[in-house]
Parts: sequence; structure tokens; C-alpha cells
Amino acid sequence: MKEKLPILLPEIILFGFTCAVMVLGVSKTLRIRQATASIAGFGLLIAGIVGSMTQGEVGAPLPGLIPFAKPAIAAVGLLVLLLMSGSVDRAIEGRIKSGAEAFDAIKTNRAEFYSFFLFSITGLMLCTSADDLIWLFLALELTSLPTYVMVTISTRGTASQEAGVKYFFLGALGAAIFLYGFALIYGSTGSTDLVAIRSAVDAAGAINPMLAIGLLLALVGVSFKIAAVPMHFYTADVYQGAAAPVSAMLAFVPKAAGFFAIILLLTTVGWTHGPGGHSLPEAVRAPLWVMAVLTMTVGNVLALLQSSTKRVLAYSSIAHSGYMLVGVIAGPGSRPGLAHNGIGAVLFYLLAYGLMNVGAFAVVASLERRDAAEPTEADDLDELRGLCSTRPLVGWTMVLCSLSLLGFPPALGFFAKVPLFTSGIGAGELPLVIILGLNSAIAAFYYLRLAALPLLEKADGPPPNLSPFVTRRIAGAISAACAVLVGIGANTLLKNARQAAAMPTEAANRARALAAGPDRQVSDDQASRASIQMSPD
Amino acid sequence: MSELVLLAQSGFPAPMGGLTLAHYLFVSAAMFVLGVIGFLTRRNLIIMFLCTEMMFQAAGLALIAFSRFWLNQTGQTFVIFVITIAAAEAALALALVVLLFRKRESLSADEWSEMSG
Amino acid sequence: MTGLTPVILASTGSPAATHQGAWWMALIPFLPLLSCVLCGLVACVRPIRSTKLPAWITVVSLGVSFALMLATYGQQREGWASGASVTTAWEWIHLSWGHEPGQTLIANFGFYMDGLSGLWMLFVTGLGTLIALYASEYMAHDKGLGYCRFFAAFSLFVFSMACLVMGDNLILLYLGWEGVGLCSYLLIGYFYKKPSAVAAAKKAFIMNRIGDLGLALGVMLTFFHFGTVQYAELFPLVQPHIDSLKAGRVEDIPLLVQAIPVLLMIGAFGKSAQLPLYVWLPDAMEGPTPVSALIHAATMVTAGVYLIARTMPLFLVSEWALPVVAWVGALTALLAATIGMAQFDIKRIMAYSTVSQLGYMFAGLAFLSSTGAAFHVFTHAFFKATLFLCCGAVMHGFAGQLDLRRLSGVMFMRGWLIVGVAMLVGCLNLSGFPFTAGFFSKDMILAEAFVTPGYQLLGWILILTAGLTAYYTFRVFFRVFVGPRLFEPGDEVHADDDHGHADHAHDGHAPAGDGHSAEPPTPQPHDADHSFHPHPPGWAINTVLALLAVLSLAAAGAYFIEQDRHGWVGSMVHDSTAAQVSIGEGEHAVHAAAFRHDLTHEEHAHATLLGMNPHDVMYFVSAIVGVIGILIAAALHGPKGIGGLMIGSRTEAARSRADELLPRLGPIPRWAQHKWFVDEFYEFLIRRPLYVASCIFHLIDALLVDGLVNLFGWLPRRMGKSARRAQSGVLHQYAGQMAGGLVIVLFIVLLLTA
Amino acid sequence: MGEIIHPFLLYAGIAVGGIGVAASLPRRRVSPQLLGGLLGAIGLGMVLLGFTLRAADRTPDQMPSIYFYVFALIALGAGLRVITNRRPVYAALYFILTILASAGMYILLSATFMAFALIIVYAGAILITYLFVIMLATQAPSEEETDSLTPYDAEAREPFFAAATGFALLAVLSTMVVSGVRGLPRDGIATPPANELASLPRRVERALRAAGTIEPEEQLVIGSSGLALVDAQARTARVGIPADGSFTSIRDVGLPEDLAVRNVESLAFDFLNRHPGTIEIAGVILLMAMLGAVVLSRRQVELDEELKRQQARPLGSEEMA
Repeated sequence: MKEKLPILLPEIILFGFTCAVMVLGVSKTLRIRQATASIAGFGLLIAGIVGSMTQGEVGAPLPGLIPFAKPAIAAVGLLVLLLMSGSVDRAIEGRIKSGAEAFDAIKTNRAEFYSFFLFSITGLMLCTSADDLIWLFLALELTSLPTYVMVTISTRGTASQEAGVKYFFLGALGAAIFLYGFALIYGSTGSTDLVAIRSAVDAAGAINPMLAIGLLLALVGVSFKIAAVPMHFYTADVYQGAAAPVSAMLAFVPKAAGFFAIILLLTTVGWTHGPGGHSLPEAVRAPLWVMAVLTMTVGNVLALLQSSTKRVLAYSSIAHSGYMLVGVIAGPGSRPGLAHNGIGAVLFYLLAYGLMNVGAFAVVASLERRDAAEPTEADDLDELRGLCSTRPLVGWTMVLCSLSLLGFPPALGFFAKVPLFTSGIGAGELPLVIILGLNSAIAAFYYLRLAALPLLEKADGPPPNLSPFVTRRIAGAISAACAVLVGIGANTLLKNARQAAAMPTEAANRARALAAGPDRQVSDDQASRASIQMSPD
Repeated sequence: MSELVLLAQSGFPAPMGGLTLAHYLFVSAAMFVLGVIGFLTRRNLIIMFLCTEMMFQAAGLALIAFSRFWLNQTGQTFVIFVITIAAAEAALALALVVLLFRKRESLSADEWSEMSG
Repeated sequence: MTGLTPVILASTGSPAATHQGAWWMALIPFLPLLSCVLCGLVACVRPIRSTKLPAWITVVSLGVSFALMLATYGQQREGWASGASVTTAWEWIHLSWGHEPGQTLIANFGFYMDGLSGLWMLFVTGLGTLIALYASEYMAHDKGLGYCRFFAAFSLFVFSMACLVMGDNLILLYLGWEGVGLCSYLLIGYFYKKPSAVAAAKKAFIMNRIGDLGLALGVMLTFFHFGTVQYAELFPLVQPHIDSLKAGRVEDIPLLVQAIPVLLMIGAFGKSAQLPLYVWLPDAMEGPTPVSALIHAATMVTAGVYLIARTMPLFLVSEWALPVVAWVGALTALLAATIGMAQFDIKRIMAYSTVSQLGYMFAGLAFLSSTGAAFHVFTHAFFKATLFLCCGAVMHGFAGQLDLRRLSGVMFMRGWLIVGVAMLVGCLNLSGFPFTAGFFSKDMILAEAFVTPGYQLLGWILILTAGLTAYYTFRVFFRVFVGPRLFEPGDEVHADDDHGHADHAHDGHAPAGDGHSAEPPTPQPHDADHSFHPHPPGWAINTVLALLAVLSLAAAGAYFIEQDRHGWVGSMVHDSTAAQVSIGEGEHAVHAAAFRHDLTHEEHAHATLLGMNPHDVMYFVSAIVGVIGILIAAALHGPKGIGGLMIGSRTEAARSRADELLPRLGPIPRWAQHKWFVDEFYEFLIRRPLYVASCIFHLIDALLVDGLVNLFGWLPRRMGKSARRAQSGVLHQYAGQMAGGLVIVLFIVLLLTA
Repeated sequence: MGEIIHPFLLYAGIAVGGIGVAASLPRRRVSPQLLGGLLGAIGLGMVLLGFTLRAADRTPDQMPSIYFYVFALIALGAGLRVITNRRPVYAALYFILTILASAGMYILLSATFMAFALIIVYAGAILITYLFVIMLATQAPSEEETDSLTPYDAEAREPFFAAATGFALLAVLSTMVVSGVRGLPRDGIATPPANELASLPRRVERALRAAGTIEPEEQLVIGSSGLALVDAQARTARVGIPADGSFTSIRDVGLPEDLAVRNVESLAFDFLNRHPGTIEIAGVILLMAMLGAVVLSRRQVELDEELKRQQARPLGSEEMA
């Protein structure tokens, strides 16, 4: 455990800040309550910086994952937090003080909201540090349990509660499924340590049917988190019912956790099967293939029919998961070279998707209608009409983000999607890549609509009001800027992602097996000898 | 046989045959499936959640059986955590259910199906 | 982010390692980008939006860029002799799909600095700074969003131009190429409420697209064949092909390689407004004048010259690529000059003269005189910017009046002296008056025409053009700047000193400026009953004009520095990838010519002009031709007598002695005035058939393609409708479907493991 | 699979069980719950019998004890009642029965600690909370029995679809699991048990003293790593007489036969040695759950607008003061 502490430093820091936010949030002083968002952001920042300085874990299933994933999580997390913050609205607090408005928990004291968010991010980071099924199970739960609460309390409407109950109950069903899968994986190998499972699988030679079924149960259960077929049904309702900032978070945090979990789970069988020796075992690959195809297609075709922006984004989020599954199926690739590493492509895509997607949700979050007694989110697609002229910042955010999500060159989305294609081709998954291409074309129908509505159409009727929280628009603008500008540095990021996805070498595995021995005492020289070794570029 | 003696002497029971394991696993799988069926058929939110608890329990039984089969304690350790998570989930779920009940005066899941498409 | 990677360069001639450039070299392009972003931000902040802040941001950032460029020059000048210095800001594109050469595409944000790019960047940033300063006053009437937009696009242009010039690979060059095209489009269409400006912007964009397509194909083909787009790697790979051409084994060179220069050439013709793609440039004068000065005279339009100079080795692999360039250049020069002679809009005249001078540059490149071309680019940048800015000052002062028939004696009005003198300096340069910068640079090209065998005829054409240039240049000068002080304000009459009204069509020219009206208008004397008073330029414009005038004269000095290496420009060009052919004059030319034509020294020695060494005699020939042109202009358009120079005895602005001469020439002047009906010809030859074709294709499209597309659109919708049934919103149904899906997935596994 | 159960028996049992469960799910009209329960029991019995027959065939010593059948029957029967009983309270009580039966099976699987932990934590705490909530959220039953049933409890939703899906799942699961079990190593020993006695010097010493194998002044030698020098393979321990920081007259003695690590001890070793970080995560999750429950239940204090406004005023004035 002691040797694992430095790796867990970001999580520990984050948890400390979580507690601080939790405690300060019940302060009687308004200013302290208002500061909680900044404190949370500060915590994320520090955790990200510390995470980027962390060395990869020797002998972990994916040794290089942490130095890439944790800063990336912190970066997207900061953006989402920015989108969420501002809920502590000064004006409302002032009105409550003067007695003009009733005290309203949801509008004033949102510190618990931030602490749930930090809990969830902590869980996400713990997912990246996972080397054990038990750990992974707990990390996944820590990621998703707070989101259930956040969805439920995100707005005061019954829609949020409906979203909460759907999300929670189906999530519990998913959790039970992957827990059963974990149990079977343990049962078929006798260990919960991912690397030890890998050794057991290698030693056994063939894939035990119980392992296959356990792995698939686990994958299907976890695919609830990434909103992949067949566990995707909740997505649209939940995204629609939750407040837009929370939906933005749902589109990144559980999804990233799910992908980390899927990748880590698949390292136990490894991409060393198939005729060429560079793909997943057929029993795992074929179901994943079907899932990927259905996920992309279902997400895209359903998004075509929606009239609510959030639902469009929800279905598109399903489709994006499908795209990423292509990279998962392709695996780390047989040949060196940036273009072949599907896992690296997935990690990079996650980051890119997180960055771009916040902007799209920020648009919804920044617009509201004040017709009713209570302002409501302007969620209808028609509200986007002519935004570029009436609400330029918000409108352009939408245009840029949706073009980037579409994968329009030279935006970030393009640079993120290309490696998925190349890795798929490199892994010989040509039909899958063709379907991916077709789906990208279908996606153009609704993404171009999202881009054209603000840009080309004229607003009919008064434009929607801007929400009082400037931070939401800032988050959107940053996201749009990322979507446009990060593409320039895409190569460096992609390279980092590829390094993060480097599979451990045999030597590292052996050191790990030694370390995982009965008394878990690893001598210092063993640990230092087995420094992280990655295959050369 | 010396291994068996060794096991017994170090506090472990004798190894379990695959057949016995199959017995337990079948019971576990049946319990899991009962949970699934209950989740799909019962409309009462509390019962639905009870069914997910049953699925967790099925996983727990399988873990204990595997732990016995492999003669290591990992499975039992896992069950401790499973119970912990089950407790945490239950706390949240029950709080949610109470919230929902106050809203609609009903525990039926069908009350919450306004969003669709 | 700024990882600095040293790159090994094997230069064209002798392999030499590139130096690692200083990291701050990367700031040269990025400061303008920063300025662009800042201008955009200023536009978002209401209180400071309507100040001159964007202008100052731009001026300062460009100024710092220029200073950095000077520092780079000072620091690295010596090093360029042995190879370029490269600074890689960060990796941009790095795709590999295998280990074989040609299976890795590397295009970084790497900045490549050698003599050629150094020369270009010096005047791009320097002139950019000055013109931004000028524009700060010139555009002041438009303060607000438009002002921010203008300077943002202006900065973005400089960034793109820097990428174009400094990029160490063809992809970055292409990025910059598209970038400058975009900025040009944005700035031409700056007065977007004016239909003619929008039309001009569209025309420029479309014409440029044709060229860009050529360039894009050329870049792709280059990568396809050589497997790299980085100069440092590319040129050594080209060398074997050059060698085999030298050895006369043309058949060894793949046809694809020979196609590369043709495609690149098309790109260059588009951007640099050469035949047949030149028609957009005169129309581009719809943009604000500073833009015309910077983009459409000094910098962007020379990108084509830069492209050919930079990729000169690629042009040497084809036998006929350079001759085509030469002919196109010379004919463009002549054609544009003839059109320029008959125009009345002074800005358009300058535009045609730009086209014409660009023709010189291309011809110079084709005569293997990169030095001459580069030198002409360099001097032209200064004096043409001066000329344009003078026109702009006139336009600014006279409410958009640009018709030379409606202005006269401007130089002698109060406060216009600096403008007049600057104009005179510019005109002298342009007409190649002895000992001006333009004189030396033009000579260098002309002389080479006679040295290079087979180009004698072109040489004569170019000499003729030089005479015509002198004529139309001074036609403008004599009619507008000297003579009786008469004027008629343009159609943008506004309250005298009130420039506050925003974004109207302010910069247009008078309708009569097109010269379509048969009857010349009658200008009114300035003391007529009219509320309009011309307002002379302010300090910013005057400073810039004075500075530019001095600089454009001083540019001649570059000819005398480092004379042993054909002047400063020559030495700069020599230390670049254009080096191989930068041997502009003297005995080097022998090699240059022999290089392509297998000539011996003896044969070459016979290349003469009027029986003498062309290099010596050219000074006299061109000086004489130029002076003759000026004299003709003086005779036809100048004021009567020497004394008339001060006040002028020509009492009318609208008429000149040339008008009496014109009817005798038949329809030719009218045709020239109508630009030889080239636009109409294009209309007839290209647009009409295209229209007919498009109608046909539209039918096919509607019936067949639309059907397919509709099917493609219909199918997902249909699928979506059926998939939607699963999204009933009922928790149990979702759970049931999830469980069902799980069972199906597990069944697949069962089937595969059984 | 044939080695463990005849496939026909397996699938027939599952099918019968499926029909039974489908039959016993609550329906608006009379649902044949008793018949369904019987069918379910028959199906389950067929499968377990199939297992047992093969076990008796091959390795009679590996048959599970009779208690297993009892507990399995109770667990699954109670589980069936959980999903078929129309009254939520009874369902929860039946679930407690399932838990108890599971705990019984845990004991059979020599997981004694976990068995009691399960009963205490699950049956004792979690399920009681469930009962509380059920009682809180259900209207008080009136005189007639049927009235107390809410319609949503009285009727199952699509019982046949659910049963078909569920039992298809069971078929797949059991097929894969059964064929997977066959492929497991015969004795299932992956790694030899760790030498945990080395970490328990006091207990070893006490056992040695009780057995009288060591002299009163002798003690167990503690190695530099803080562990006793106990050799689990040879079942010997090193003892010596302590003398100012070191040991003299060191010798190896055999360990008594009955000295063994208890279940709770070895579980604790595994739990604390190998999963310390995981425990912390579990703690974080519990904290989060507590906060979540508080937040969710705080939200339910729904005041009407007027009341809110009234509350707001004193609140505001307090803050002012």
C-alpha cells in the first residue's frame, strides 16, 4: 500500500478538498459558502497538477495511464465545474437576506453539489489507479453514486426526479450485472488482481467459458456507464431531465470511468488472440463488435428525430461511445506508430469529447426562458435559431462545438476521430470502420443542423434570455476555443495518450507477479529495476 | 495428499470439487435471475431495489463459493465490500424513494414515465 | 508546448545541417495571432470597443514582431550561409502508417528561416507595422465593431503570411496560403453592405480557389511522390531528378514529378494574379486602401513569387515549366500595362500596375534570376505601398474620389505636400527612373532576359512594358497631383469633419471611375458653392507616407551593399533554397543558362543586347525607355510649360491633350478601357457554358443523386422511428430491454465458445 | 458439460422453473402461486439432482452436505416469495429469510465470519431500514385485506416476458458456468496459502507453551522484518532464549497439530494486508452515501410558497442581526 500512496496522491488531495467543501458549505457566512466552488476548482487544479507529475505505476495493467488520465480528468472536470458553478447566485442570496424571496436550498447552498461532483471525480481518478477488481468495483460505484443524487436534485422540476429514479434504478441493475461478472472473473481465475488474472489467463492458454461470460457480464454492466447498447435506454431521459451542467458531467465522468474500466478489464485477456495474434478473443470481440455497431447506429438515428437539444446531445453521446468502442476493439495495435493504437485513440477521444461536449451543454445551460414563474432551460432546438446574431457568444459556441463534435477538420473532433479510423483499419476491422464512416455521415445531419440553426437561420420570436451565470458562458467559450485550438496541439496529446495506453512489458509483468506474491513484499531494487518500460514509438 | 494436510493445518478447509462448486453457482445464478425477474415485473420501487439487492446477494454467494474453491480469502474480502456498497446504495435509494413518494404519494415506478422518445 | 527540435537539413546544393533557431523566432508569427485574438476580445467588451485600442494592439504586436525579425536577422544572418535555422514550435501533424519512407506525414508548426524567408518576413512585418499605423487613422471613421473586425483580420493576415513564408513544410505553407486568401476575402468584403465589394470579394475568393486547387494538388503530389513535405527533406530528394535533366535524360524523370511544378505554378498564378487568373486583383481594390497596399500590392500577391522561389528545385525538373512562367509573366506585364493606360480610377491603375509588376517578377524567376525577382518584390513592396497609401490619402481626403478626371493639383493644396512628394517618389520608382530602387530591380530582370537564350523577344516586350509603365504612372501623377487646383468630391459626401458614421460604403470609388461614361464629367472648382472641404491627412498618415517614401528610395541602397554577391537581396537569396538559381548576374548566369540549355560558355558569350553585354547596356536602355515614357506622359497630360508646373495652365482637370489623340487610334483605347473585354470573355467562355452544364447537372442531381442522398437521409430516419419505440420512457421497459440485450449478448458468447 | 450435468436435465429443469416462476408472479386475477412455487421447486430440484447424480457417479466425497439442499431450497423459495408476494413488507421479510439461508450456505463454505457479518449487517441493519421505509411509505392497511394492496403491487408487469428473459439468462449463465467449472484446475488451489502464522507470534507461542514443546524462558524468534520465523511448509518455528536484544540457543521446534489460522484471522490478513486502499474507498463511499441521503431527504421538505416566505423573513432578519 505504501508504494501506492504517491500514485493516489491526487485522489487523496481531492478527497481532502471534498471534505473541506462539504464542511464549508454549511457555513453561516455567505462569502464562505460562495467560495466553495472556487475551493473545489482549486482542489481539482492541484490534483491535476499532482497527477501530471505522478510516475506511472510499475506493473499496473496500464502503467502509463495515470500521468495522462488524471490531468485530463482534472482539466475536463474544471471545465464542467465552471459550468456548474455560479449556482450560488449572489442576487438570490441577497434577496433571501432581505426577505424578498424564500430560502431555497437548491439555489443558495450548493456546496454539497460540488462535493458530490468532487466525489465523483475522485472515483473517476480511482478508476484509473485500479489494479484490482474490488478496487475497480468500488471506484465505479464511487463515480456513479454521487451522480444519481446530482441528477435528482439538479432542478426542482419533477423531470429531474424522474431522471433520477430511472438513472439510479437502472444504474443499480447495471451495477449488479457487472458485479456478477466480476465474481465470475474472479471465480475462473482465482484472483482479483488484474495482472494476476492476466497471468492466469495466459497460463491457461484458452479462454475459460466462465471467464468469457463473466467478462461479458462485466462489460455489459459497465456499458451502462458509457451508455452503450444494450444499456443505453436511460440516456436521453436522464440527460433531458437533469439540469444541463449535470448532463454535461454525465456525458464525461461516468463515460470515462466506464471506458477506463472496460479497457482495464480487457487487459486481462489482452489483444493477443485471433488469427493475427493482435485482437481480442473472438468470444469477446464479436459481442463488442455488435455492441459498437448498434451503439453508433442507434445513437445517431435516434438523434435525428429529436426536437430537444439535450436529447440530441444525449443520443449523440451514445453514438460517440460507439465510436470509441471501435478503438477498444482495435486495441493497442500490432505495429508501432501513433495511428495504430486504438486504446490511445480512445483515451484521446475521451479527452477531446469531454472538452468539446461541455460547450454544447453550456449553450443549453446559458439559455433560459423566463415566461413562467420560474426560469426554465431553453432546451428546444428552435431556441437555437439565429443565436449567432442575437446571442453571439452562445451561438458561436454552439456552432464551433457541434462542428467539432461532428469531426469537421481542422477542429479537435477531427483529430480525435482520425486515430479511431486508422486504428480500426490497422487492426483489420474494415467493416467496422466503414460503419463508423457511415455513422459519421448520419451524424452530420443533426450536427450540421445544430450548427446551422444559430448561424444561418433567423430567429422567430424573441431570443431566449441569458442565464444569470456568466461562468456558464465562459465555460462554453473555453470549450469552443478548445475545440478549435487544441487541434493544433493534437499530436502531442495523442502521443501522450498513446504512451498512456502502452501495455506493460513482460519484465514489468513479472515484477508485478513477484510483487503480488503471498506477502506482497517487494524489495526496493525489484521495484526500481522494473521501471516502466514502454515499447518504442 | 500432503498438500491437503498442509491446508488443513494452516486453517484452511479441504479443497472443494468442481461439482460442489457447480451446485452453489447454480443456486447463485438462480438467485440472480430471480432478482432480474423481480426487477422486471414488480412495480413497487422498493421491491425493485430489493431485487437488485438480491442480485448483489447472488454475486456474494458466488464469491464465497469461489473463495472456498480457490482457497483464498479474496472472495470473502470482496463480499465485505459488496455489503458495504449495498448498504450505501440502499441508503441513497431509500432516501430517493421517500422523496419520490412524498411527491406522488405512490411507490409505483409507472408514475415516473413522462419523458420519452 | 514549445518543444524545440533540431532538424537536420541537407540543403539543395551541398548538404548542410540546419541550425536550431532561437525559440522566440516562433513568436514572430504568433504575436499577430495574439493580436487577432485580442482584437476579437476587445470587440466583446462594450466600453473599449469604440476606441482605437485594436489599432494600437495591432501596431504594437506587429512592431514587436518586426523587432524580433530584425533580431533574428542580426543573430542568424551569418548562419544562413550554411543552412536555414529551424524552430519547431510544436508537433502538428505526425501520422504514420508504416515504417517505409513515405508512410509518415510530418508537418509541424516549424519555422524555417533562411535568406529568402528572412527577406520576406522583414518587409511583411515592417510594412505591416507601418500600414497598420496608417490604417489606425484611415479607418478611424469606422470605430467600433468594424474597426475591431478590420484589425483582427489584418493581424490574422500577417499571421497567415508568416506561416506561409516561415513554414518549414508545404502543409504549413498551404495553411498560410489559405489563411491569407481568407483574410483577403474578409478584407475585400469589408464593406459588406456594398454589393460591389461583396462581388469583388467573391470573385477574388473563387479565382484564388482555382489556384489553391492547383497548389493543393501539387502538395499532395509532392508528398505522394517524395514522401515528405518538409523542405529540409524534400530538396535533397529532388536533386537526382535535376541531375538527370542536366545530363539530358529527360525520360528518367517521372511524368508525375514533372506535373508538380505545373500545379504549383497554377497556385502561384492564382495568388499572384497572373494570366489567366488576374482579373480578381483590380476588383479587390474595393477593400479599404491599407488592405490594398499591404495585401494586394506588397505582400500577399508576392506569395506566388515566394512559392516558386522556394520550390525552385522542383521547377528545375521540368523542361518547360519555367518557360511557361516566363511567357505568362511577360504577357501579363504587357497586358496589364495596356489596360492600366486607359483607366481613370487611380486605385485601379495602381492595381493593374501591380499585376504588371508581378509579371516582371515571374519573368525574372523564369530567367533563373531569383535575385532579380526577389529584389523587385522587395523594392516593389515599398514603392507600391507608398503609391497605394497616397491614393488612399487622396480618397480619404476627397470623400472617396478616385477619378483622375475630377482631381487636379492636389499636391499644391494646403497640407497635401507630403502626399504629393511621396507620390512622386513612388511614381519615379515605378517608372524605373534612373537611380531609384525600381530602376535597379527592374534592370536586373531585364538584363537577365537578354542573357538567357531564347528570351530575347520577351526582353523586348518587357522593355516596351517598362515604357508603358512610365507613361501611365506619370499620367496619374501629372493629372492628379499637379496642374490647376480643382476637385470634385466623391459620392461619400459627409459633414465636413464628422467621420463618426459607421459601416457605410465609404471607401468606394465614384461610379464614373469605371470610365464607362463617354462624356467626361466636369469637375467643379474648389471654391464653388459647396460645403465640402478636402481634409488633408493627419500625422499618422503623413508619418507613414514620409517614412515609406524614404524607405522606397533607400531600398536602392540594397543594390550597392554586398555588391560582390549581387547586392544585399542577392546575398540573402543566395543563402536559401532558391540559392541554386539565385546566380543572378555575371558569370554565374552562364551556369544558370547552361544549366538548362546545355550551352557552352562560348555560346553564351554571344548573348548580347545591341551587340554589347546586356548587363552594361541595360542600364541605359531602360533608363532611356523610362524617361521617354515620362516625357510622353508630360507631353500629353502635363501642365503647359515649365512655369505651369507650379500653378498650371491646364485649366481643366477632365481633359488633356491625350483626348485629342485618342480618336485617331480607333477603338483600341476604348477596348483597353474595357480591359480588353477579358471579364466579358470569361463570362462568355466559362460562365455561360458552366451555367448550361450546371443546369444539366442539376437535372441529373435532382433525379439521381438527390434520390440517393434522400435515401441515405430517409433510411436512418426510418431506423430511428423504429428504434424510438424502444424509448417509451417506462422504467420497466428499459430494464426489460436491457436484460433482453444482455441475454442476446451472452448468447453470442455462448455460440462462440460452444 | 456432460461431466457435470446432462444438458437435457439442465434445460428441462430451467424451463420448468421458468414456467413455475411465471405462473407464480402476481396477476390481477387468481395467480396460481402455489402451483408455480411447486413447479419452480421441481425445476430447481431437477437441476440440483442432476448435479448430485453426476457427483455421486464420480466423486462421492465431493457431494455437498444435506444442509446445502435445505438452505438452497429456503433461499430460492424465499427469493421467489420476494418477487411474488403482493405485500412489500412480506417481501422484505422473505428477503431476510433469503439472507439467512445464504448465511447458512456461507457457513457451509467455511466463511463463518462473513456469514455472521451478513446476518448482522444485512438482515439486521439494511433490511430493517427497508422495512422502515416500506412502512413509512405505505398507507395503513384497512380492515379488508384486498384494499390495503395498492394496484401496482397487485399486478406484475409482463410476467411472461420477464420470466422468459430471466430464464434464458439462467440457461446461458448456467451453461457457461457449468462448462467453465469443468475447465478449472481440479483442486482449485491457485496459490499456496500465505504464511500467516508468522504474523501471529503470540498465538504460536501460546500454542507451543500449551503443547509444552518449549521451555518457559524460551520465546519465538522475531526476524528483522517483524515476523516470527515460522516455516509453514515444514510446520516448524524457531525459538530461542532472549538475552539483551538477541537470542541465544536458537532451535527449531515443530508446531502443534491443532495450531491453525482461523477464518477470521486469514480474512483479516487478506482484508487489511491486500486491500487497505480499498477500505478507504469504501469509507469514502459510505460518507458520500450519508451525505447523499441527507441531501435527498432534506429536499423533501416541501413548503408551500407562503410558508416559505414567512420563513424567509425571520431568517433574513437573523442574518442581518
